[in-house]
Amino acid sequence: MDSFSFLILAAIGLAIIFGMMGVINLAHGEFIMLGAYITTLLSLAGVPIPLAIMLGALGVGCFGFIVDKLIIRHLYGRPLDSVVATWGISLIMGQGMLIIMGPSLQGLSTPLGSFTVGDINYSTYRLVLGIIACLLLVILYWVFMHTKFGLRSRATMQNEEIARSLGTNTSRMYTSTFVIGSMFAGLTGGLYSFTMSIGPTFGSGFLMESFVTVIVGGANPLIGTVMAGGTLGVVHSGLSYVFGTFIGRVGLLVAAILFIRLWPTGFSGLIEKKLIRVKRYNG
Amino acid sequence: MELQPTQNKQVTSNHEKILELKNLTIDFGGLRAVNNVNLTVNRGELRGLIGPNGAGKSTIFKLIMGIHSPTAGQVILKENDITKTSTWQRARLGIGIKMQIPGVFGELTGYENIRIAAQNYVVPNEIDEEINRLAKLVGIEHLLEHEVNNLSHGQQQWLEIAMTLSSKPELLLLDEPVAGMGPEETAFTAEIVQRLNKNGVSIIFIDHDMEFVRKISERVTVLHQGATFAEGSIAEIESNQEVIEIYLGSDVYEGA
Amino acid sequence: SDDSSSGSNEDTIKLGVLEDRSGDFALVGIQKSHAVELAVEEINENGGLLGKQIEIIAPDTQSDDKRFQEMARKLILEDEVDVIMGAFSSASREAIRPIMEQNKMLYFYNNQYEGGVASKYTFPTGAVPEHQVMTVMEYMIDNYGSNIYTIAADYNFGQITADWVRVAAEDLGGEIVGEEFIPLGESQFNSSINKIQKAKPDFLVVLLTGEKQSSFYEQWNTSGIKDLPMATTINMAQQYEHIRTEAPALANMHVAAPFMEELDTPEAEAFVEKFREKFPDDDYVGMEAEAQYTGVYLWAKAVEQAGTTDVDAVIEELESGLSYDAPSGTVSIDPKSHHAIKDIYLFHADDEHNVSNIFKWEQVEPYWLHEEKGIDLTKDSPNEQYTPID
Amino acid sequence: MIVRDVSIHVEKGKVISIIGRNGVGKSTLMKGIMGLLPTKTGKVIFDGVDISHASTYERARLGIGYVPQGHGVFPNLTVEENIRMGEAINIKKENNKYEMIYHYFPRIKERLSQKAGTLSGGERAQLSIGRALIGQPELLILDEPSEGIQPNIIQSIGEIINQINKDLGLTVLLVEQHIGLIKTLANTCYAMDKGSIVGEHAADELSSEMIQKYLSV
Amino acid sequence: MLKNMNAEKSIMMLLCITLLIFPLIGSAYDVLNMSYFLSTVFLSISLWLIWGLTGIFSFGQTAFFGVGGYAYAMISMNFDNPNMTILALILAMVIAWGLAFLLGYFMFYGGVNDVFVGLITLCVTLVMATFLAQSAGSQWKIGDVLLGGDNGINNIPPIAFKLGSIELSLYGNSLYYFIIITMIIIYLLFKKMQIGKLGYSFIAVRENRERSQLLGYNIPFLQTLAFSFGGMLAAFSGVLYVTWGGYIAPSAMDISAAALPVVLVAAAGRKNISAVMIFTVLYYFLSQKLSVSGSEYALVILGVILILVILVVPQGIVVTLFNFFDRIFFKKRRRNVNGTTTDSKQAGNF
Ligand SMILES: Nc1ncnc2c1ncn2[C@@H]1O[C@H](COP(=O)(O)OP(=O)(O)OP(=O)(O)O)[C@@H](O)[C@H]1O
Ligand SMILES: Nc1ncnc2c1ncn2[C@@H]1O[C@H](COP(=O)(O)OP(=O)(O)OP(=O)(O)O)[C@@H](O)[C@H]1O
Ligand SMILES: [Mg+2]
Ligand SMILES: [Mg+2]
Repeated sequence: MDSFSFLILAAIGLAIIFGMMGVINLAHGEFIMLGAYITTLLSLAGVPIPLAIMLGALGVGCFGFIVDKLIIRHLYGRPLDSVVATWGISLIMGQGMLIIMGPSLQGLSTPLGSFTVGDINYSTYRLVLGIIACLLLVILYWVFMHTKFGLRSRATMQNEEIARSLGTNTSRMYTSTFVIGSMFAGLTGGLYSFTMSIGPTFGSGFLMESFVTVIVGGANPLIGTVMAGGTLGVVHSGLSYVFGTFIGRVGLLVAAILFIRLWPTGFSGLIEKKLIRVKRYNG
Repeated sequence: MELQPTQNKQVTSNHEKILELKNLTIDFGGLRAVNNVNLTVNRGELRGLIGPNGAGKSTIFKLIMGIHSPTAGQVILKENDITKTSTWQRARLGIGIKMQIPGVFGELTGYENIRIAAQNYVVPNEIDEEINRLAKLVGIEHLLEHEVNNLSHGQQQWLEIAMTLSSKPELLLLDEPVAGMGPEETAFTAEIVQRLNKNGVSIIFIDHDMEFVRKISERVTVLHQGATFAEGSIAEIESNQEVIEIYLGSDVYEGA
Repeated sequence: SDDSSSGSNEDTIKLGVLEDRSGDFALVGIQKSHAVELAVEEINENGGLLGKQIEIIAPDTQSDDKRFQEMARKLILEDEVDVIMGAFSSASREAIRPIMEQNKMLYFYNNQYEGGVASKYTFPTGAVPEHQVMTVMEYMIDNYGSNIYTIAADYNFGQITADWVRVAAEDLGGEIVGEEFIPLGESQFNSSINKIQKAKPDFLVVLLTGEKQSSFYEQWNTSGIKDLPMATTINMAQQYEHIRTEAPALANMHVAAPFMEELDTPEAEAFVEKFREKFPDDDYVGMEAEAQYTGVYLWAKAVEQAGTTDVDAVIEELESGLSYDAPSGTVSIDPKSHHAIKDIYLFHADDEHNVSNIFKWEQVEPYWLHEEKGIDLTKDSPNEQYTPID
Repeated sequence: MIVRDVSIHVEKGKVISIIGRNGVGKSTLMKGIMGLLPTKTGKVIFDGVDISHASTYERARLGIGYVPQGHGVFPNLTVEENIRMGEAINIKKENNKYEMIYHYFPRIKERLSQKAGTLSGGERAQLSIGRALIGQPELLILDEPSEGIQPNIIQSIGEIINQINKDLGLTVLLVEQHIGLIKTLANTCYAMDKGSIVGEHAADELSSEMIQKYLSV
Repeated sequence: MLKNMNAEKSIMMLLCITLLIFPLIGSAYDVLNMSYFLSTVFLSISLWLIWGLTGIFSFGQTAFFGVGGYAYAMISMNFDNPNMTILALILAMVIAWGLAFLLGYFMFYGGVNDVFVGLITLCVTLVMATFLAQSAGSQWKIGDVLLGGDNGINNIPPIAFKLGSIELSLYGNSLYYFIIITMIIIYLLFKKMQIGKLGYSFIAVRENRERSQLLGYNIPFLQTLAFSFGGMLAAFSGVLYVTWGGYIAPSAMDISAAALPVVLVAAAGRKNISAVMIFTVLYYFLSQKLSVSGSEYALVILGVILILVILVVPQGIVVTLFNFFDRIFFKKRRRNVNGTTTDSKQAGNF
């Protein structure tokens, strides 16, 4: 459960930006870090926690907007160049934060206390994180699969020229998708800022997990991500608990490798095949 | 009935079969796109394959090339079962295909496109000569240095035909070779196809341009909902009431 | 390349510094850079060394081991420095140590570490397990009981220090009831915490390091056993987790270290005051800052006594058992191992993260290399790093 | 320069067609009208408004429907989602003509939940035309719509367009190679060569000689 | 003669000559430093081969870099004989080739492609790095040599020959010449390969796999071929690096080390080998200079430069320079082979 919500929340912003736009955002970790900083600073200033988290997400959303307008906008349809640019962005953000805020920031206590099952304590906040992860996925699924905006944005990413000639303001679609992705990265940062120590490299702890989850998820950024997060989460936490964290981490990576080898299009490819079957037989 | 196999054998000795499809079937989910199709093409034949949109024509080509593998049935090339052979090997066995959606390398030049297509079949020091010959043949020699993405739809179509020819196939599969071509270009294509056929290339083609079909084809197979619907000479087919109903429609446009 | 030591005809003495001021290790690297600046400024203000000013040459090594190698070579071959100090992580130290040996360059590693480096040119003046592990374990077992659970970072420092914990436990009658190693960069500890709860130890030894792994404490705070005593050799003293994490995450934590900002001796307080005056924005003055500062003074003293920056002469002086009254107390060089003999304090953090030094071991010696491995660097140098379970 | 000095005038409610050999610039001209390619000089005036500087999506929202050559569809969207994308140009009118589309293209209705990328060539073509019609454009630009479509459906496309042209006053700009379709649909026919208009005729005047003249290689 | 000249050729020739006489003009330190820059070029070339030319998006070239480095260290240190270092060099490359072949076979014959290859290679790299980082204990040794955990292995010997009384150890100038000459040879070989049958086969794979199969190309085979040789080249780079520094550690394989070659090759313009080589050296030079300055803004400046390079010169800065010189000195619009045409650089996919 724990591992699941971590993988999902780590991946969610990236899933939108990579899954929808094909932009490999190497600054994803730094976006998360920025969210954590904003949330932490606001909380330290006395802003209530939920509000601080929301403002963190919004702040990173705004930042994403600026980054998009200045840089990413010029790189639509050039995913390789965006690798270079986002790498540059990540260098600037990481070091910039170090220069501005120093190497560390006072962390905050996890809210909501803990509960006990058997003789083991669990943090309530962790449970809340799990619920939030699920909720976010439902919301995102709904937004991207069942609203006009979602449809247009998916269409734009597949064939920009045709979407444009069908009356979709495609540059706005790109921008909003990037901003939403940034917002979710910021949200993740905000949510985890209460459980982790805060510093300029805060985000790099999410990077590996987020990439693995998103890519194992495959082409469909949402369904795929959930399934990948679920499966990898079980593998990871199971192995970590029984054999220790090292095996857990290696197991996560090996599971990802084997999975992709068996289903070379990732989870969404697998699901789509199943779905077609089901639909045909039902209808 | 008992005698049929022997009869068939006789046919074989006269006309060597180049391609044989046996009970070919493929399902996509619950959709049976190709349904138990049997088709024999003899060496040197020029066979048309027509039928409504979504009848399964292109899918049959893909099955012949091994892009899809069939749910059931076999593909037999020159008496060898190639159902399990990989795509690239089938290409090396002498099947050339022009797909329905242009499959040119958009970011390369025309020259590079033909070169890639030809180099597996032509000795290295003749390759430039061959490229020029092919380009001239289809009339795109002036476009060889252009990036293919910048060519018009029709020009890409020509390029693709040149690429297909460069492998000197024994069996040529053409999926809608004249789509998007004007009457003059269509006629020209017909000429090329016929010439190739005279030189011994067996050809199966798909097209919706009945004038083109009429012009070059001796025998036509009509496919409908994945299954063979009718087969015969072009005249027979064109007068087949059912075919008119499902496919040809009234003749209002003829004679243009 | 021998002329690097004959810089006597130049008008400054060059001190090369290799510290990470960006990247993963900036947290400590910046403190250590500042410590050098402070020490050098003081020495220069007091007339310099051998009548010359000390010039610091300090590229930023960016927490990148390759960069350490590039920069070490540059300092030696191009800048022709007289001494090099620096490196935080053991990996970066190991990246440059062979270069120092190849070029006969005097090298100070003024940093707490897992111990065991025996090399003629290297002077590891920071705290080592003899200083920290044996002491803290003795205190913990005496005061809290013998069931020990170790959670350590899964790399050389963590593994070797955990080995030391095991050795100490054996010597002192403790028992290891659980041990887990966590890959560097891991920030999620919940399954580890569950395991610790199940094992019910008398105290917990935490040998985690790096910014990510300090997340352990907050997570331990919400779901761990509330008042289980903890012991460590690096946390608090080095990366001030007690400041960075909200109380009471590190309640009842013990660390044996030569120095923390909170040390209440007059020398320590004076040092912190000077440091804070020069660098008012720094978050903390930790043990590595003090060690670095002391390292500079030890070297300066050796140069002064040798009357030259010539490496062999300076080493000879250092091996003479040179000592210096550092902010943490008297520090002297053990000639046989090139490590330092120093006073060690036991620091304890309470519920509100107030830190106090509750115990003191005087002049703890780095005995291990000599006693267990028979090393005597005054005679012969193996240029190797030894570990306790070889 | 691919297209130069082209002036065509499309009257409301009329069907204008453009013919020309491969590569003379027909598609380029259409893209220019849609704003998919930048124009160096000249103006595009729609409904009396100069839209030369409007972006593509704004032009579309003014009521220009476009069926590109090769029938681009969104391969990973379902057929239904593809059609819904066509609604975007319809910002004023409410009811979309789904039933009409399904009526003319029954195959589309059968395949609503299939990924458009797996459709056959002709199905894709039908989808692309249906998608353009759904938003009830005032001007419909068709770039070789008959390509890959079976003969009897080409006929019905002719009928549909005629129908909508009559019923709703739809204006059509048609690039075609299929002379039959031009003849049934078009009022006026422009011939293009090497990027310029080289002839203008009433469609029923089109004779084989003329076709020979404009289309021969 | 001049007709066949273009900016790329002339610049590369000029550079070669400069580099060949560099030890005469630069100091010992400069030469040593340049050897380091040049040794990293092989890593970039390896990525050019598999990504730029063949279109395989590998995020894990550093895995093979590491394999090369570690294998060389293990073998050369287990035998205390200078001549064995040559064997170690060869074996290290063979091992990396074999591993890359196996991994390639595993992926490409299983139909794994595009970004999924990136994921698998990255995961393999991280597994290796994670494993090696925790291998500090004495149980982890091969022969007599400890893996050394996160601290890595040091005191790795340079490549050396000893024939009777002749003894040559590749260090300083001799290492430099070894690197520069192998580099020139490899460069010329690849340039020739690129316009030959094999080169075009790789390009076919890059441009469109489905279509190329239909033209008779054995895609998985070609992919595996390119991938395994790419792995070998990366390993060569790794060996050079360890002989240069005498040291290798798992950090050579962590996620940022893995990303750097990708960024370099992409920023240079991944389809042009000359550009990739030049840009790699420029980047290492620049980032070292910034690091030397000790400025806290070093990484910020580096980031800004990368972004500007990509925004202002989307084709890659070196390719743009080539084009510029072509126009000025050779009066021609550049038509490079292999799709690096003036107006296209980006393939939408990987
Ligand atoms: N991968 C797939 N998944 C699901 N359905 C598919 C797939 N590929 C093809 N089909 C369906 O199979 C049917 C046959 O397609 P095919 O492309 O063979 O038709 P066709 O005869 O070539 O038609 P056209 O004349 O329009 O090109 C179509 O209805 C198509 O939608
Ligand atoms: N971006 C471009 N750069 C250079 N030349 C181009 C570009 N785009 C198109 N062309 C050229 O412009 C000419 C016209 O192309 P266009 O696609 O408009 O032709 P068309 O009349 O639609 O032909 P078809 O009937 O084959 O579709 C072609 O010769 C093509 O090579
Ligand atoms: Mg078809
Ligand atoms: Mg056209």
